[in-house]
Amino acid sequence: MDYTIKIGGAAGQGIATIGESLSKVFSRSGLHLFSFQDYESRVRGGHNFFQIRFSDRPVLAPREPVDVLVGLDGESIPLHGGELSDIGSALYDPTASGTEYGDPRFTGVPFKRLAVDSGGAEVMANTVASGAVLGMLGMDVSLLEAVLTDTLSRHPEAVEGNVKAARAGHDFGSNNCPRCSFSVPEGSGRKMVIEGNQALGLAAIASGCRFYSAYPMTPSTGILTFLAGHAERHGLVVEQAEDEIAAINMALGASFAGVRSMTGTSGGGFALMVEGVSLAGMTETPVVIVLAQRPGPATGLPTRTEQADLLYALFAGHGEFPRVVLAPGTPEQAFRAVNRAFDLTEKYQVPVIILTDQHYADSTWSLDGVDLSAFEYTDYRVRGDAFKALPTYRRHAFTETGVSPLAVPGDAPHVVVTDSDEHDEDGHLIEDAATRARMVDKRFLKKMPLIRGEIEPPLHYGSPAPEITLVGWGSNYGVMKEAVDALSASRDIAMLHFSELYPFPDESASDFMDVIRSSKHAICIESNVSGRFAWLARAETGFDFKDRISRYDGRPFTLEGLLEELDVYL
Amino acid sequence: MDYTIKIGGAAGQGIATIGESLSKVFSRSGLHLFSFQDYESRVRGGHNFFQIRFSDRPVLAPREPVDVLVGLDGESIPLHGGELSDIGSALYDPTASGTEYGDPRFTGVPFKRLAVDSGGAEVMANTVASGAVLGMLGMDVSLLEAVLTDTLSRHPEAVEGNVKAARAGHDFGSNNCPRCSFSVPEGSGRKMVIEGNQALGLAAIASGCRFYSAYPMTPSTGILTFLAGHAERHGLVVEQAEDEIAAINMALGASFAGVRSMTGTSGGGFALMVEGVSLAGMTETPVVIVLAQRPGPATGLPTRTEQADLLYALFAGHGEFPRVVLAPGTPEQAFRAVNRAFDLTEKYQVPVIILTDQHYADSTWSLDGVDLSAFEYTDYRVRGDAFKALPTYRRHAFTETGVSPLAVPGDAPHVVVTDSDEHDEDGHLIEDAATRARMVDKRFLKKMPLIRGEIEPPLHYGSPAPEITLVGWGSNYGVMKEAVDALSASRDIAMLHFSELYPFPDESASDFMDVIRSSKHAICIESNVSGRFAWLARAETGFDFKDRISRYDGRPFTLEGLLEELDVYL
Amino acid sequence: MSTSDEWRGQKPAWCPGCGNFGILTAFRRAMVELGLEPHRLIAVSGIGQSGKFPHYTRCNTFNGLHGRTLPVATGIRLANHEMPVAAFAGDGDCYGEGGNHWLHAMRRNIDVKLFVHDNQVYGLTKGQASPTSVPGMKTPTQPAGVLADELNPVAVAIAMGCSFVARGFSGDVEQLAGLMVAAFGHKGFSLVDILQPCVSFNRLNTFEWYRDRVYHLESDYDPGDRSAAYERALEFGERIPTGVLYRQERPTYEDRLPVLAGAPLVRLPLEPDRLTRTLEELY
Amino acid sequence: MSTSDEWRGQKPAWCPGCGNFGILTAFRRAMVELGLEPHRLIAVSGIGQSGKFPHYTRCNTFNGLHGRTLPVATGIRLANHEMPVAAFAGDGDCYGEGGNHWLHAMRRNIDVKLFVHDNQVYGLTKGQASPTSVPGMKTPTQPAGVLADELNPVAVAIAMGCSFVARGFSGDVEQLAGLMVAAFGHKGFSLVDILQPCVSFNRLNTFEWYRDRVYHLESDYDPGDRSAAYERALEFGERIPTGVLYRQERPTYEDRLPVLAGAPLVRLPLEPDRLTRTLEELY
Ligand SMILES: Cc1ncc(C[n+]2csc(CCOP(=O)(O)OP(=O)(O)O)c2C)c(N)n1
Ligand SMILES: Cc1ncc(C[n+]2csc(CCOP(=O)(O)OP(=O)(O)O)c2C)c(N)n1
Ligand code: SF4
Ligand code: SF4
Ligand SMILES: [Mg+2]
Ligand SMILES: [Mg+2]
Repeated sequence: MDYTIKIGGAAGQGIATIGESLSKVFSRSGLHLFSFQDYESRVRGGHNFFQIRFSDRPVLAPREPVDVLVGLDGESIPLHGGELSDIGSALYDPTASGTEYGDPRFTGVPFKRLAVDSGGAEVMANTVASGAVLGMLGMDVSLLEAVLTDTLSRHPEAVEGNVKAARAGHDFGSNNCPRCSFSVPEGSGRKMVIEGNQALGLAAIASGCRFYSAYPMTPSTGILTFLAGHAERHGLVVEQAEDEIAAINMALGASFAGVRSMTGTSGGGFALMVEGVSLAGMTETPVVIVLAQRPGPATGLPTRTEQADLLYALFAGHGEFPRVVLAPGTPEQAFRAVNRAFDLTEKYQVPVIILTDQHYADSTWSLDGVDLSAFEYTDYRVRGDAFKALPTYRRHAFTETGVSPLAVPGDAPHVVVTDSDEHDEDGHLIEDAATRARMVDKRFLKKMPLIRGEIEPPLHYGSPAPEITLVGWGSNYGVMKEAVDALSASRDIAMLHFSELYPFPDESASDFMDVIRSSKHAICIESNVSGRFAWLARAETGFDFKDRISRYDGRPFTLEGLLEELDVYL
Repeated sequence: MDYTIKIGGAAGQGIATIGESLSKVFSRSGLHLFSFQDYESRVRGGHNFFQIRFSDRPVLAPREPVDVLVGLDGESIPLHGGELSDIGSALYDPTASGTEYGDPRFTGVPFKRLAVDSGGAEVMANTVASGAVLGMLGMDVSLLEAVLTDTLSRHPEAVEGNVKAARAGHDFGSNNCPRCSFSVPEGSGRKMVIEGNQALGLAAIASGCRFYSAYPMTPSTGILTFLAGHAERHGLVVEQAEDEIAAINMALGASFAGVRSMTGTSGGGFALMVEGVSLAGMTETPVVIVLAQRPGPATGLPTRTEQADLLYALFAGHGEFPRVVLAPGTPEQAFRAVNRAFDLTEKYQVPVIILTDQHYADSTWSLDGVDLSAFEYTDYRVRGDAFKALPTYRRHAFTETGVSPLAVPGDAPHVVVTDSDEHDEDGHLIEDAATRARMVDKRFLKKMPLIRGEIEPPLHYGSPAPEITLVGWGSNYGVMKEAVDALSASRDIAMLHFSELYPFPDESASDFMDVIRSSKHAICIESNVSGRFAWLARAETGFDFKDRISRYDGRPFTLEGLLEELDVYL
Repeated sequence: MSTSDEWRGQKPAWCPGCGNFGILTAFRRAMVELGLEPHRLIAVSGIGQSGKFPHYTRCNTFNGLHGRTLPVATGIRLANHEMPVAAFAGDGDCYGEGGNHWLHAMRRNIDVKLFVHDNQVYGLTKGQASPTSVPGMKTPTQPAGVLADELNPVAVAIAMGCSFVARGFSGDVEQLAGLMVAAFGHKGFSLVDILQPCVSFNRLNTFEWYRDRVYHLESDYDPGDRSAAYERALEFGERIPTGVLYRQERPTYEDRLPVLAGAPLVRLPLEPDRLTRTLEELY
Repeated sequence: MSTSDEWRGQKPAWCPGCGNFGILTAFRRAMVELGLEPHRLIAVSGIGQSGKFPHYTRCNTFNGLHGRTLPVATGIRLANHEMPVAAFAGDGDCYGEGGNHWLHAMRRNIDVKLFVHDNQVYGLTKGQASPTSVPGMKTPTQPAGVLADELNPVAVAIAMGCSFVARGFSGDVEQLAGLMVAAFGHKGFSLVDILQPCVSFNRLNTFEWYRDRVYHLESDYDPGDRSAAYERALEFGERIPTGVLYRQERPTYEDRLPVLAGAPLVRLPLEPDRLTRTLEELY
């Protein structure tokens, strides 16, 4: 069983509410799901959709055929009617579309009228829609009732009407879809639903983050909202800064004062943080930066997806200093990436950038749960009595590893001094060549190999010695993995997924470059036009990807779309 | 003949004045010269020096042995006394150093007293020093007198005293340097002296630049000062912006309104321009950006030199769009680079970055003159009647080349519309995938090969099929060329100097990669720690430079220093 | 001469009922009243609901980055000081991201007309607090309410010596159109801060909220008195004055720049010969 | 308790005679008077001659980027609101490059003490005009003289409702030390704009120029009167008042932030168990 539901409508019509309710129903039933969103940069009107795929097996990527289409606006049927699968059916609102479609696959539903007639109110039309979908699927309405009761816990007066609307919709869906032949099996155990951005926020809290400063920018705003909403409970300060320059400098100030801190933005805001990234490099102040990519240049397509900022992230900031760039593609990878980001930034005192994109940020996945014990926490800072016990203290002392003691100012009579100018071990500015060279050796040459040693090789999935190797990174994880699954029966195929991009994994410590070099086709799959990763790989390994699949229209790869592109190699 | 003069002193003591006077004397005598400066980030005190090398043959790089050392402060002799050549002599001020040195190579000169005694004033001590140097060199003092008269043309009352001081110094130098055995031949024709930053400013004016906005930042400030000083004469607006963000956005505004515009900064300021670079990419607004490198990260060593920002410049800005990166190493290369920058940015409507560094910016060279007819000027814009004659106008029209007509708003009843959001041909914002993809094709895929076709291969100098090839870029031109000259007699050696870095020169259109690949040692010479160019070259060609020479203490390569490093390959 | 139709642009993507529609109506009316033609105006905007404004009328347009309207507008004026330039910004855009440019544009007195769509909230990014949001207002990113005091744009503008400071209300199209005409009539930097209800995200400062409070400055009010203007500017609570709060004649930046005394830069011919003298200075 | 010697730092690289020396003397005096110990203060600075300040005394120091003192200082205060934080900035640094942060730090009323070394010029980069440079002043980058009007920092601060606004003069060490003590005594954001002669680049606003003009605010001057304060703040010409121009008690940002009601962030223990509830919300 592997069904896709698409809910289309204008901004402001609440399609996300329908999507979220249905997602909860599926996940609480123990089913696996993956959803993603397609929306315009406006608040009301236009045409958006929310697409949920659910199954009794794990699902990780968008598919094209739609099994249930719900159209709240007039554009849904004309735009997406053709996407219906062989067994697919659509519900649409005849009032919104202004016409009745003759096609038997499309059923007109007077959502608002049903809501009112059932004893609810017009605004509950979306609940009718959710109920109708469950009816079509042959699923029990009680699941939705429970979800509504929970979601509306702060508005108990609204529960009854919504439950009635849900039932009315369910009845309609059950009785008015003659073609419907869906069969949804029982799932096992309840699951949670988590959005990409929520996973990042959660992992930051679990990693001991105490400070998050940011300026709103799609698609990173979800992190800000999530953390702001949970700040009091978890003892975080979440600060909306006046601009992104302030955001990163605040994060550095908080880090200097002794707490783990993070900031997040998208490409345009990251541009404004670039000088701060370099400042983190020079002052060796830990900081985690989430860069959520969207299509550029400039404002570009603010609500769409792209992977064009890899090299931008890699070289942002003047001068030379080590950094780490991670690119998780799923919530589980994000938990690990954020946790490692905090660990690495505190251990080596270098900035760590987490590269995501809109497709990751706004998608949701079902999870059995989150294993909090998997989060590691080592406090590398010198504080309190340990700091007091030091006979002397030099913030930028030369050491074997290049890493100097990072102390919490105020905790001991020693002073903690750092400088954006080149400085001596004490942190005071210098002009001489010898100290400069030693500081570069310390910051760059000594730390770099140690950091590289921490980086994990790409995930190798599929055939151990593949003929065809799909190579990619970040949010393309799911679609690549499913493509491998789809083709494994007939083909010797594998995926190498990089979620740790820089320092580039050491090819002498793992066999991934052998896999690539010995594949007949090593195909680099990226959501950008120029092949940023392919370029990086060539710079680091000399390997030149002759085969590349690119998508750069702002939309994510779908399983069918990728399989079609792969066809020429099969 | 190839002598080096070093003038050492504290900031504020006027060593640059001495250096500039002597430079004019030499260049007006028809001699060739190269000078560079070493100074601290302070206004008074500390220790700086100004070093001039002059010869009857062209000279292009710093050398280490000093023939005449002038010390105005107490530190010059202890710091630089050991640098004297076999025939070298030093003058120092015994009052400033507080001691008299026994060494016969060091002569104490009471600069101030001589100034006063000769009928001048204490402030003319520097003129005494200049005169003394000429005396030691056996050169005529009348040359200096003429220079003083010209330089002081706005203060005629000061000329007489200075001339007297010059003569007194000259007498002293002629009579008190028993070891002096210099012999300076006649040069031919007068020459001019030009500083790196002046060459950039001059070329901008000659290329039709009408607008320069910048925020002061060493080592780019010289461009701002030069252009501000010449703005009225040449019809330019030179605007000191409130910050670098404003600087680049003003330049883009001016360019949109129809004039050629430029901005300049260093690494930290460029960080703040990064979003604007991306805006130029999206709106296809021409702009030239000078990025004058200094050692980073962050504030680093503000008055020193480094070449660490190549990849930073190359990937600055989110999203994908073409750009050009040029890196001149001499004034002549700068004339050409700036002129080409304006031509390419206007022709292809992509940002062009000129990468220099402090060593280039603050150095001076002698030139026979500037051939103004070598500057090319093609106006690619649609203006006035030509614009009026267009039946319709679409700012971002799809064309064969990807280049759309760039019109001057106001000149015709058509409106000119552009947007930082993804847009249609008219410049209005869009959301659909198809237009997005076509715009990327237009901006990136169509233009990129055309721009690449314009890029010149590196300059190949020396042996046509060398065993040893020195590969480098930007300001290392002079020192590499002189190293080739020094070793050519005994070795099969050549240099490949890249002054056009991106798009990377097409290896199929020229034989430079063959030269590199067939050399026994292809040595990449860069003023940075990690080998930014070497990395770029590998990404673009797959070639991995096994041999690299790096300097990253903030100081330029000297000829002797480079030759010593090359020794292991010989 | 122009007609309202000539100033009609793309179909607005604003929410139905948004205060921005009133601004658009007032603007088109003002343009017709001024007799400006669409190709003889350059509109600059940033990013936000306000940033879309120029697309919804029709004129030369540079829709640039969030927060960066004023430097772009300044560059345009310096390159062509014969073209009128209007800048459209949001409150977040102008007083948040672009606050520094705002201060310095006022210092320069560059002849740009700045219209701030002040909805006291971040509209396009869905409801976060802006610099003018009222303290205590709860938003998804300020769940405990806005903690900082609100910025009073007209008071700061007067303290900066901004040469034309007005406040309008998008629900009072007639007055607003008049303020726009006055701003274009003024020689120098002109700020019109426009109270603009955001019906989707600002539940506090609604049309009603504004309507209950706004009043026109008295007909005998003297906008030339800086101290009085400052006092009136501080009035933002139970009563909110609208109209021209402050106005001062002083030379514009363009007037003060010697090189702009003649034709605009964009009309100057290339004169390479002048370089001969500059070169001579280097010998 | 501390002694002046404990507050002695690196040898200053300022020009002999620079007004910064007076600020340094006043600061060390104020620290001793306040009984602060060097490790119990965090100094933040930007880039410029003023940016070097913390190196020339001795205390915890974050010498960050040009223009970015205030966000760094804000981050520090939020992470540890038990530590006093002083920010040292130049006029270019604070009102030019960093103008936006300045506006918003005042809005927040974050408890940071800001000392602006206002020499009305860019010192470290050798004499370009700053936002407070007097119109007409000629510099290498303003050969026709400064064309924009100068920014009046204290007037803008008062318009922003900054909770403590003072003006000092580096030639009046005694008063200046007192203003510093008062700034530290005030709860909330405190601006002390310090007139600081630059003997190398500012030939207009010299020691004498300032000395001829400055006078202490009368002993009965009431800094609680915002309108009067605004009037006095505008006085910058023949006569320039020094002292505390404006002062207002209002809650600091730290006070308003619910999560800072208890121990500072830097002291909070890791409590992963609290996440169980947050996770439950996702089912
Ligand atoms: C550098 C940058 N940061 C953030 C954003 C995201 N962003 C777009 S509009 C906006 C705020 C909009 O608020 P406002 O300026 O008040 O305009 P409104 O939508 O309310 O008219 C933000 C934060 C951006 N586009 N660029
Ligand atoms: C982003 C950035 N731009 C420019 C500079 C160069 N810079 C250093 S100090 C300075 C101005 C100094 O003036 P001010 O802030 O008034 O300090 P002062 O030296 O006068 O004390 C500038 C422009 C820089 N360091 N960083
Ligand atoms: S979100 Fe607010 S400001 Fe934006 S269009 Fe809607 S109502 Fe207007
Ligand atoms: S340049 Fe001016 S401000 Fe800087 S140290 Fe010298 S006198 Fe002081
Ligand atoms: Mg707004
Ligand atoms: Mg200053």
